Amino acid sequence: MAADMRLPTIRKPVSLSVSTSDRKDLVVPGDVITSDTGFMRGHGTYVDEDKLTASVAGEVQRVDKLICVRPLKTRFNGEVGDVVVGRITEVQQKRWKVETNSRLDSVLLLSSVNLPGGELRRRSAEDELTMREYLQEGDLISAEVQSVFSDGALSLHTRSLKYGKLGQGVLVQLSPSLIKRQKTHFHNLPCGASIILGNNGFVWLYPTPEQQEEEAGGFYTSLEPVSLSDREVISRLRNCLLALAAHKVLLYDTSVLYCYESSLQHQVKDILKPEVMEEIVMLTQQKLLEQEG
Amino acid sequence: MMEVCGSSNVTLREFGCEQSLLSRPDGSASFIQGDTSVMAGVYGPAEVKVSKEIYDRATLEVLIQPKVGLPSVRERSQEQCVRETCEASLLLSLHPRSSLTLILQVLHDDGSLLSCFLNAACMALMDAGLPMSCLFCGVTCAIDADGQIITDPTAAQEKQSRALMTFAIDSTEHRVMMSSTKGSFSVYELQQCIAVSQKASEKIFQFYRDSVRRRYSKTL
Amino acid sequence: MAGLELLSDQGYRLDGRKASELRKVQARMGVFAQADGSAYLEQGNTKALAVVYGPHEIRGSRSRALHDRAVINCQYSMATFSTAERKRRPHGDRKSTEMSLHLKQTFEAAVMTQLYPRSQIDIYVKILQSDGGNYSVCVNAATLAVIDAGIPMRDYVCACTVGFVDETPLADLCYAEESGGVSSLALALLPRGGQIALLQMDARLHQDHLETLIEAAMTACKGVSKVLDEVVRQHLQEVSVLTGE
Amino acid sequence: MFSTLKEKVGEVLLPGDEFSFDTDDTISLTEHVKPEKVVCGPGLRRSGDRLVVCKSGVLRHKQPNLFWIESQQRRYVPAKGETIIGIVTIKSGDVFKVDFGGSEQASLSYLAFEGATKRNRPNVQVGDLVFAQFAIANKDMEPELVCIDSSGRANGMGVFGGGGLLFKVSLGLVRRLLTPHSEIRSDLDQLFPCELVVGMNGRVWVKSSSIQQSLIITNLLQSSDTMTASQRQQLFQRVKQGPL
Amino acid sequence: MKDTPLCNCERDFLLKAIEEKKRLDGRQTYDYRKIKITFGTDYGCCFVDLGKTRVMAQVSCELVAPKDNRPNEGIMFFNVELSPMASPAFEQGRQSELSVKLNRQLERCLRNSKCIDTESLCVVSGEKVWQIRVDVHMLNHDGNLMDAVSIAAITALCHFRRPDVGIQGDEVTVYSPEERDPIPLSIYHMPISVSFSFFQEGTYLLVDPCEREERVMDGLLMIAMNKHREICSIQSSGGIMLLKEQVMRCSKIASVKVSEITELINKALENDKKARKAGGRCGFAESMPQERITALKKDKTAVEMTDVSERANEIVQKAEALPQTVPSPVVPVPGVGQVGQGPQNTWGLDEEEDEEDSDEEQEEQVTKMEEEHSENKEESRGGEVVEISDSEEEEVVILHPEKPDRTPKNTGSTSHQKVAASSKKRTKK
Repeated sequence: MAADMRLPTIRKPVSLSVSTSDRKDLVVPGDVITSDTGFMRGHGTYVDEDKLTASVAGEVQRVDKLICVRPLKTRFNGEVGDVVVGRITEVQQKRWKVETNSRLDSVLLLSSVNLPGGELRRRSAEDELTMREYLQEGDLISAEVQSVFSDGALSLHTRSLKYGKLGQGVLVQLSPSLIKRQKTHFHNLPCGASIILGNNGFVWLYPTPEQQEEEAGGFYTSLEPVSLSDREVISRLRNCLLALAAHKVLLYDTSVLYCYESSLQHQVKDILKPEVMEEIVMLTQQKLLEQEG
Repeated sequence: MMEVCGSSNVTLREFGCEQSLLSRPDGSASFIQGDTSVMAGVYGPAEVKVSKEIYDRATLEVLIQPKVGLPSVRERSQEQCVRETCEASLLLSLHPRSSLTLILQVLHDDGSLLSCFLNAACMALMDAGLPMSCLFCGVTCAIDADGQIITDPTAAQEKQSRALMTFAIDSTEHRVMMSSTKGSFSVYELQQCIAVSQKASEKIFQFYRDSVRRRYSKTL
Repeated sequence: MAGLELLSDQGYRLDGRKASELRKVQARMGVFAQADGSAYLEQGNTKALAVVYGPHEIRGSRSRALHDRAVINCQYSMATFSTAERKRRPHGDRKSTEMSLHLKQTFEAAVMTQLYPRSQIDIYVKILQSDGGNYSVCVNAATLAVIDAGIPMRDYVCACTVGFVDETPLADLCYAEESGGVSSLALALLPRGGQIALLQMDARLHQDHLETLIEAAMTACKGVSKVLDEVVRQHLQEVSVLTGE
Repeated sequence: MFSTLKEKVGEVLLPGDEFSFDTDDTISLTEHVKPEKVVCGPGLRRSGDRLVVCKSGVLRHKQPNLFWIESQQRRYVPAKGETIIGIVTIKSGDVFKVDFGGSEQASLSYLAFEGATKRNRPNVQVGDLVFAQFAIANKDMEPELVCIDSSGRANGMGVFGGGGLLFKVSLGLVRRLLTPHSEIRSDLDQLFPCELVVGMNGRVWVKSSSIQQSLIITNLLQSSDTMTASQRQQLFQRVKQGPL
Repeated sequence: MKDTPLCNCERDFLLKAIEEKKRLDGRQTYDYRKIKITFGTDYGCCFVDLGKTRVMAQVSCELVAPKDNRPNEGIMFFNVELSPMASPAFEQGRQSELSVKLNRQLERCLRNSKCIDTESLCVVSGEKVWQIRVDVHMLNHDGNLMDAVSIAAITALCHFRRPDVGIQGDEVTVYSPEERDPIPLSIYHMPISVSFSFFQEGTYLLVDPCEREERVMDGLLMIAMNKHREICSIQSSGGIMLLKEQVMRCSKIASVKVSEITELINKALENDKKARKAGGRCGFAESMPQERITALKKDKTAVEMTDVSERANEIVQKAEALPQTVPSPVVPVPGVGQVGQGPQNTWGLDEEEDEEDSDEEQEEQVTKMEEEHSENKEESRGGEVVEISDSEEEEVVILHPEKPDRTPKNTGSTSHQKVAASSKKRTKK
């Protein structure tokens, strides 16, 4: 087996000719955005001596009188309704703590999950004691943001059949800003695998289930071996996601699918080679442009 | 055997004590024996680390800080002597799952250091108002080359001595609570030293009483 | 002092710089993919790497959490190969611990920690090659890493050391100058408001000279801030083009 | 024993001092005296047929048969029914954790406030002061505080309003301040009007019309710990006359 | 063990008081607390009281091999020990942030400013030099440890004497103090640290913060200077934003404070020198506060030995017989002597006497108070009389014990002459 070793080289960014950089309003910390007092202070800004000043490096966004600066890269800022994929870090009294790539661990209350045997069942003391049987430290879940606490921590719920514990599959951790907001973040891709694009940048790839199991309450996970072909599809998707992320392409079902299609002429293991990556991403972007145009 | 008794060496150096001299600790005292001087501070009953928690009594920690450098084996063994004495006199079961910390700082060492530690510790524990079944005091005796017993020896006397013994003595029955000895001596000498120490302890206990009485003289 | 002449009669220093001239500063942001923010910075021959994680939930003892702001956790270390003599301990000695502490306080002053109650921000800085001004280089690298992580700051924090020789302040000391026994002053500045986030001085200096020295240090810091500003804007432009919708 | 105890009232006793129950030390020429009951307060303990002193201090007596040792302790040990000033350190779920200067933090349920219900929670922030009473204070259990009396009334307890200064004095002084006709209190009354809250745990909170006055009261109280009554009165007198 | 948390009302009150230029203990903004410097029996042992903050410094020396890169220079080693005695928050053996900060700042202040002639500490070049070790122990923490540490360390260094050495060929002899007088260190200048605390984003500034002020401050600026107005070290800490003007102002204040403190140190050193010359004992026995109510001192006591042999026999018996047989000396009535016939209680502590005592002492107290009163009037601008300095004085109650009328029962009872204690207490006025 020949190892493929390379010396570090300066990565050339994929340059699309549309360098309309002045189109956007870019600021750095300490830059005064406006000294007009008629504006409202949003995220990424602060007021210093009556001047609205940026506190992060990024792009200025204005909605009416509200001025925000959106940083290029940041941790997940959850909003109600966001779909997230997360990992259980701790089991506490009547709640689980979930790592969701946000500033504080999110909370999944025992009362916000569907327990097996009826949705509207009262939570008994016994349930509290057997919490670890449902979800334990290290388990992955998909969930939806139910509310946001005053300190910024998220409260999650899994009160729908599509959410719950995740079984076999691959987790890809990416920057949350690369995930495009869409109506649905659950997709059964035609290539034979399914994807959950968590708004928090956690993406879950898994073999498309045969049929939805009812009454499992979301705590049952299949342990049947996944076929080799499925595995290959999932690995290919994973590498495609990384390639797209490396070139900062927004992720949604179409972009992932196009990328998958473009990568078919290469072997799975070759996708992450810089030149292959560049080629695939170029192809994807062209396809996306065509589709748009 | 009476020549020992006639000896003028059997004296305690002048001693003094000050209580409540520090603002932070719950109890503090400094004790001076001649030039030997020790400062003691007590914290507790306070929060205890889970790893040191004892379910039915308080955890007592004794820390001895030497004047120069970091605590070494010598300090550790002295810590143990003091801790065992304190544990025997304190009613630790009244404060389960809490910690008592006794810190002893050497201010000057001119012999009889361990007994000074014990005396300072007792005064500080009293100042902190911790429940105790009895008081204790420390007396150091040295036996010099001629077989004479010197109580409360100075550093120079300690150096010339053949044997050195420190006893902790309780206030109610004047029994020996702890002993630490160095050098060689006969059984008889040991017994004589104990007797001398018991005798000397009376003086110290009387001093404790005077000292505390003086302290409360305002609220009498 | 040693026989070396730190400032020649013509006004040149050991490495040929003028008294108030900075060393060449080069930097790059976003060098690691896994970290929330990262940067690499060279100032002359001193090279440093900074990585930022967070803000995230406090790991380890939860008692460190502050209910009204984020905890900043800094670790400074020097690579074993960073100095001419191989270092035995890359971190953990008194000097490194102090340096970590200073970095921490510098960023506590600049980062808007009150926006992230009960969380933690980690800043790790490693000196890869040391040639004087370690503290300043670390601060400058860490500033870029914090910006890269999208963590709000009041302003850039720029740091620089200055020395004082023959009644003349020397900007941005290199190792030879630092060890040459000059009185040196390290200063971290928020350039826009002229606020000093950290000030540290060693060796004797008459009170009357203090002002000139601080003045020189502030000017040097502003010089550094220009370079950092360019780096950040460049980076911003590149990345925002890519994510352009 | 009763008589020997009584003889010693007002004297300084040390740990280890004992009183034996045997009545033969008092040779009574009259009839045999009935063994009397003695109630031991802080600092006194029964051990077999003896009464042992376990703290240093002055022996005090209260009719009919209550004896205790008054000492100048600084560390507080909780006792049921005592009211203290605590600092809220943690809000977790249904309880607040309160620091009161003892060996562990006490818990205070959010329902233990006047008029509090599951919906209507009291407004308490971390770092706030509460004046509360021990409902459980037992050496083997976590102490528990409440801010209501048995009839559910606040009765002066609850969260402190803004302002004022908290400071620490010795437990002995607190007890002196809280005696029904405290001299210190009446002396203080003559000085300035002020709001004073005294916790049994040695914490005192004071609020008066100006910062200066609060500071003066704080310092007066802290120093009166080690003064005799006449010294204190002189000092107070001087403050009163002083050009304030 | 955790420190008591700071409550919101304390924080608010302190900040408000600072705004009104009032401090907890009645000081003015730029006032230091009372500084008291005392010395131990040894050379190089110094205690510093800064208000209630108390530290002890001890200098020691040792012959060691020099460092390779500096063969002709002695070595200075500093160790600031945060003993858990000073505060429950200090843990033993843990390198806390504060300990690193204090250690480094002291090193910077005293070693980097080259205040001690290290070349004079060289005995044999490249082989033997003196290592001077300064251990500073915290005894009570009530804020501003750094200033107390720096004063204690430099005073102890000034006070220290190292043994003289003689070199004959390859042989190095260290002379004991009896053989040859020990030699003081050569000290070029005395750097002293002055701490400034900043509040409300640098709007307010206080000198010498106490512990509670330290807990609400935003940050600290430490400036070490000597009396020649040379800055030896500056260090800012805590997340504060300083302006250049503030630094300059602080350096000006520092130079004034430093010259005051230097004078105080010199006076203390001189007094100690005089006392030592006079041959008086200058140990702790002397520095022990005579007039504190909580302090008690007893002169040399003889232990009565008449019945020792009996007791010894008794012990022998005990060893053989059962321990219960011991005639247990239960104290029937506490306070009165017991089994033995010890000497008379030497302390006149009958209640009557005591009252007399306190009456007298009250009178003394009054005059004292009045004195101080007038002093305060001069001192305090604005006529705020109640300053803590004098209420603190109230603690000091003089209860002169009766001259002990010891019955010379024992042969060993020696009369001990008390040396008039030269009170080394001075207030900074």
